[in-house]
Amino acid sequence: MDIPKDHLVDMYETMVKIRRFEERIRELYFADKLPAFDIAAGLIPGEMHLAAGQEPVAVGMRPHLKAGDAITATHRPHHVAIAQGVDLNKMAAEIFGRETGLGRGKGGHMHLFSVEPNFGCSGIIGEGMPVAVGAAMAFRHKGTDNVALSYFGEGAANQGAFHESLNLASLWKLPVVFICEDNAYAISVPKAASTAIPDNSDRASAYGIPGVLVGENDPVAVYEVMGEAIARARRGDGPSLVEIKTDRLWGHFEGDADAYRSEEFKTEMNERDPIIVYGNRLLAEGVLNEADMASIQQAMHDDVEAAIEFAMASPYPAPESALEDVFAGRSVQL
Amino acid sequence: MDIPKDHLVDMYETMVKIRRFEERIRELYFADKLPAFDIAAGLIPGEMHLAAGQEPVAVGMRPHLKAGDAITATHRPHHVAIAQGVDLNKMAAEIFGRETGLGRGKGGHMHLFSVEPNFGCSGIIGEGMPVAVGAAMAFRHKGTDNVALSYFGEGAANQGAFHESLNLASLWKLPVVFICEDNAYAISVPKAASTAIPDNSDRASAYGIPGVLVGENDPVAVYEVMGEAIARARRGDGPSLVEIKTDRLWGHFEGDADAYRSEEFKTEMNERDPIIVYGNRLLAEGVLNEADMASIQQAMHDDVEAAIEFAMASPYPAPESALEDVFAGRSVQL
Amino acid sequence: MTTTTERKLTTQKAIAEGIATEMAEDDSVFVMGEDVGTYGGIFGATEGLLDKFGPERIMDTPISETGFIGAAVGAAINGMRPIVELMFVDFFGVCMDQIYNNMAKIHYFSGGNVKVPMVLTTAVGGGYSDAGQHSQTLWGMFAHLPGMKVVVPSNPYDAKGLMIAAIRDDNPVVYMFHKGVLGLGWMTNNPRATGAVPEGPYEVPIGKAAVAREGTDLTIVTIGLSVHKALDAAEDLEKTGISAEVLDLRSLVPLDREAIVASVEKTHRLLVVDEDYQSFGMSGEVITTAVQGAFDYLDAPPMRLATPDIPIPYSHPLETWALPSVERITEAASTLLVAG
Amino acid sequence: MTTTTERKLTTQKAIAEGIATEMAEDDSVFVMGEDVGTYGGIFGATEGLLDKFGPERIMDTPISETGFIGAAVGAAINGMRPIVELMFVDFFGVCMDQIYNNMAKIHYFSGGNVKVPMVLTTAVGGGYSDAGQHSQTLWGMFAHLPGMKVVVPSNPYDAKGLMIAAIRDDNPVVYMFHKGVLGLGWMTNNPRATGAVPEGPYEVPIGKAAVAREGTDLTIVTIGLSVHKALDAAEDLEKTGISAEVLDLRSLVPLDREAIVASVEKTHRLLVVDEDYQSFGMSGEVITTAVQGAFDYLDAPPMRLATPDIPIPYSHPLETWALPSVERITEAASTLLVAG
Ligand SMILES: Cc1ncc(C[n+]2csc(CCOP(=O)(O)OP(=O)(O)O)c2C)c(N)n1
Ligand SMILES: Cc1ncc(C[n+]2csc(CCOP(=O)(O)OP(=O)(O)O)c2C)c(N)n1
Ligand SMILES: [Mg+2]
Ligand SMILES: [Mg+2]
Repeated sequence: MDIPKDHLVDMYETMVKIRRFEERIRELYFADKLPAFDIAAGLIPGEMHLAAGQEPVAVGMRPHLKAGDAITATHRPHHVAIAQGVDLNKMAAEIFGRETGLGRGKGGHMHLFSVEPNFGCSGIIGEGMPVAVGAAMAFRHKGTDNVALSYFGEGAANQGAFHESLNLASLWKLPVVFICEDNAYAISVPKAASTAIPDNSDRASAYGIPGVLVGENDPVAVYEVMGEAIARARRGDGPSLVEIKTDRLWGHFEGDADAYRSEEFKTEMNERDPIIVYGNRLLAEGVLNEADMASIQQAMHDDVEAAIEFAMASPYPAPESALEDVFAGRSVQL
Repeated sequence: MDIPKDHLVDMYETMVKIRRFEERIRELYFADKLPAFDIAAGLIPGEMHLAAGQEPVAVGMRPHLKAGDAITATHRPHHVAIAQGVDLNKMAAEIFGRETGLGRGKGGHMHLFSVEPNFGCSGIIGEGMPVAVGAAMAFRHKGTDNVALSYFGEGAANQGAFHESLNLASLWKLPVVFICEDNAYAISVPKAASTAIPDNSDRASAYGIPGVLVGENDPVAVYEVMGEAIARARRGDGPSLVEIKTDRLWGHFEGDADAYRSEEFKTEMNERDPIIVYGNRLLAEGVLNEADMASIQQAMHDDVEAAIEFAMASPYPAPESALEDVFAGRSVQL
Repeated sequence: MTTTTERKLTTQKAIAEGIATEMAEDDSVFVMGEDVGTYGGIFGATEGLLDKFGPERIMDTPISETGFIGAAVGAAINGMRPIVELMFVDFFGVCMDQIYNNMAKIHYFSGGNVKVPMVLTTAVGGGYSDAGQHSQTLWGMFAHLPGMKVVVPSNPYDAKGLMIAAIRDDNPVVYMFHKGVLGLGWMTNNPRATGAVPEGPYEVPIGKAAVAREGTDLTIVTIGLSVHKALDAAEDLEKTGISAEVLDLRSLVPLDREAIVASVEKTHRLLVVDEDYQSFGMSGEVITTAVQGAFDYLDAPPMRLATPDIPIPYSHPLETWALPSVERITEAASTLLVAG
Repeated sequence: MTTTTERKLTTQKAIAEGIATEMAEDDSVFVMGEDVGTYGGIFGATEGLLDKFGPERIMDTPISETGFIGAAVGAAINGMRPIVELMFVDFFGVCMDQIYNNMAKIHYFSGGNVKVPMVLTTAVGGGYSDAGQHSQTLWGMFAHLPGMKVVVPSNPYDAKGLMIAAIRDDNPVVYMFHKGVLGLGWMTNNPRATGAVPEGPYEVPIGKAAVAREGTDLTIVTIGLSVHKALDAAEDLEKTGISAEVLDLRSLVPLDREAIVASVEKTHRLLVVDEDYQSFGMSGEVITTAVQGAFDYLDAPPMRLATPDIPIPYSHPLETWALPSVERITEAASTLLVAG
């Protein structure tokens, strides 16, 4: 496939931005929790699920999106949100629990909602899958050619919502692309201990839809497969299921001792870090040179830094504002 | 396949018994509700789901069962319960809401539970499927070679519980046989409006287990397929999914105007009534003669009549006994 | 309640009419659920709508409640106003995550940026031997979980007006219709299941209780079918010289606490009648509201008559005994009158 | 509580020890759930058990809660005594049908012929910014639905004893452990999260409240982590001369109504502290119990301090403000003392 250069570069830039964002979150997450780790303490309390290593899964669809396309993501949402172009300042502010955040500090890192771009995520496994089906219904009703993308982990593929969503989307021939991020683990449980067959993409036949396996953690491979799946959905030919083999480089959540994965496994995994591999390829193919890469690095770091600064400079919400936003138009009465 | 004559006859007898039982329930259900049908009134108030036409699905497994095998059935449970040998008197008494019933009148027709034989059913679509998986786990833990059979309708095959149960059973290689009774309708919704592919048996591949389609509503065809599936489970080779095309001759529940099925469809369906078809075949093949059939008819009618009489002669439970049996060993305090 | 027309409808037809009225006005309203199309809804809540609006807007679904209720959430946040039917409330267990964790919380999580304007309709209630998985009301549970409004009409006028208000509301509304107030041809019905209903659109405001009957000696607070039982009991009580006020809550979220307190301040005695399970539910909440709001007015401890904490039994004598009845209400009211 | 040993354990280790004790005695006990094996349970409730009992009895599951909780029901009615973990109670929505309609009702439907001896363990509670889908307690909802016992230990001794009692119980028991009382290394902990625990098996009876602290001026009824907040508040109150009695309910089903009434008869004033949502839940039930059982003893209307009817917010200042706190309890108690 002949991929426009700006797409190749855009994907690389976005990968770098994602990684940088998560590195910074990670630093700040631990900054004031050590030496005695306390999940409730610090600048960023609570659970933190980072997606380092899974960037290809997120950026591969990016060049194919258009305004209004909907995405539902998971408890591990940052890479996808950034790839879709969710406002980085507001996203950072939400993670830091600030009034200027996407949800005024009410949602937090697992509950990022944006109207433009059309993004949502959730803390419950499989919860976003039916929502994507519904977004696609709305597009059909309104007569647009928008599509809905639903991200989920390989662990989620054994949740009932997976089955119901794929059946509905196929039955009604809706413009949805289901994207399984197969990082081989659901917390500590390896895929072989959770899934009766090796590849979830083979489950597509249970719904009469195309199932495609992307065997490499490579943005270009993802780009190609997602291009076809999104185009198919956009032209009204119905949903697809795409499974992408990827790597979660860090623990399930920050603070996870990650003792369930062997040291060899982790070493091997880190050696195939997709940003390094893809960057080397772009260098080798002459798409970028060392100087380009350095300036991308700088630009992305700057974007991230600006967002983090915005967030940290933003005020916390007033405590009593906890009572607002339960219902549109009124506060809860105490 | 060479089927022992007593199996052929046993299946016929059981089909006749099931049909007679449901005919009598149906008569008595309407007896004191007419002319103005009132669901809450009469000898048998409440919803009533009868399985006339689906007898082959139930009797085909019967000769392969052994003591201790577990069955979970659906909201339409009588045919399966009778085929497994659930005490007909206690079952009738439960349906009539009597103290002598399987559940002392607390469960009713959708909630028949028997310890010996090991039978249960429920009013929620798909609810029995995980329960069968758990029964099979218990057999494994206890080291028996018992199997668990899980019945469900084709409508249930789009409920999340289906997916989770099949995956678990396959993953853990448990002795379960999943039996889809495909009567082509879920209340008024035809299969094509609910299921993205024609045959649920094809969904077996999503779990790496055998999927077998029985295309005729014939006890012998069911017998053969179930024989293999049960034997496979019993010898420790794991679960199977069997789908059987069958017919629901009457409405979804009694009182259903059944306006969503055309008159032609209903006429054709009644013409292929499996009891008539199978009876004619046994006659033609010389397995039974007219006299045998008459005496079977008589014997089964007598069994059913005895059960109905037992039920109707039994007392109603004392009203306050409603408070008993919530917890083993104590009544609820008002 | 003043009515502007003498045309009478059953509650069931009033619900369907409420939906039709809004669908005609607003293209973004559509209906999804099991058997809502050809069948018209198992309890007739969507009767006639398929013919009027076609299969694109009246959609039969597979038995995939998580899937299609979740899809309604997705459609709602993308500009539609779905009405989605959960056939019996008892089935909530297969799809509650989409309801309570998603539908009810997205507006909050988004800090008010994302609205979820949808109506979840569902049939509730027992009394016809449908046993423990088809006879519950469960409204106490829905009301306990934040982020969704919960309405329970007891008559045709309210049914249409609350449906229209629910569809127009920018928040998720759980609309529970009790089978016993629908006026279905195949169920014993209270005469009040048929009543005057204006032809055009109108709203009954969500969150306002109605005084179904004025009285001075005690207040009976209730909802759904039990409103009618309480009204029947009040008639019996009147014969013995007891004047009962009957308050029809009409919605549990928001709960009209002012109306409860005002009535108890007037009558000084409170009986709560609830078809839901007794403990940890509506009856305790109403009593607490009265005790906290009108402590000094109470002449006797508030009483409650609810379904005991048991699964709803199948057999007719058991179920009849377990659910609140006119006789029990009358009895409880009489006891309450001499207490304190 | 008298203890027969000085050996100290955290609540988390006490839970795991309770399970291990019974597993060693009874072959039919086994554990299922997400990450209960190698990981030892996300909150450590099954720590060390995989090594002791092997993967046949400590089974990691896929993320299929309906599947594996339903399987536990099937195993229980076929002679096993499963312990099944729902990682966070907040996830109940994907599997509640198996819990409330199946596990909790089969014994009743069968007229007592089929027993369902199983324990559903689950982590509850907030306070560490895990937001609205990972911070709820929801015990009021579980207690509202009939057929399951509901226990909530607040300390190591009770945790082990209630676990053993739950495993031995012939009924389904929902065993809710509050993350804040577990004594986990990675969470701020109350000093009482570590305490003396006897080595051998013992039972804490299900359905008996404990007087966590005696007092004479008011009764604070609560459960779970809030027991500790109430005890801390009681210490503060003592400094101002107020003597608070703290009642730790320990179980909601059965609810020890006698203990509530007895304490209110003694102190004449009641404050209920509940980390669950305020309306239609535990606080209303406890107040109703007190009002009905001790009406004439009450010197002031009972108060409640609960999480308001909002999703649990993420941001630290919002969450801290929303959940019951020592300061708020102290304040409420002081207000209550001068009321009436
Ligand atoms: C219904 C539900 N069950 C369990 C969990 C707890 N949980 C959170 S993430 C996770 C693992 C998810 O694995 P996978 O889907 O593969 O996504 P990954 O974390 O690998 O990105 C689990 C079990 C949950 N959030 N929701
Ligand atoms: C979870 C759930 N959803 C919906 C229903 C209502 N309901 C009862 S039977 C039925 C149709 C079932 O169809 P199928 O599984 O094909 O079985 P059949 O009735 O044809 O035997 C429906 C929708 C239910 N009982 N449970
Ligand atoms: Mg994974
Ligand atoms: Mg069917």
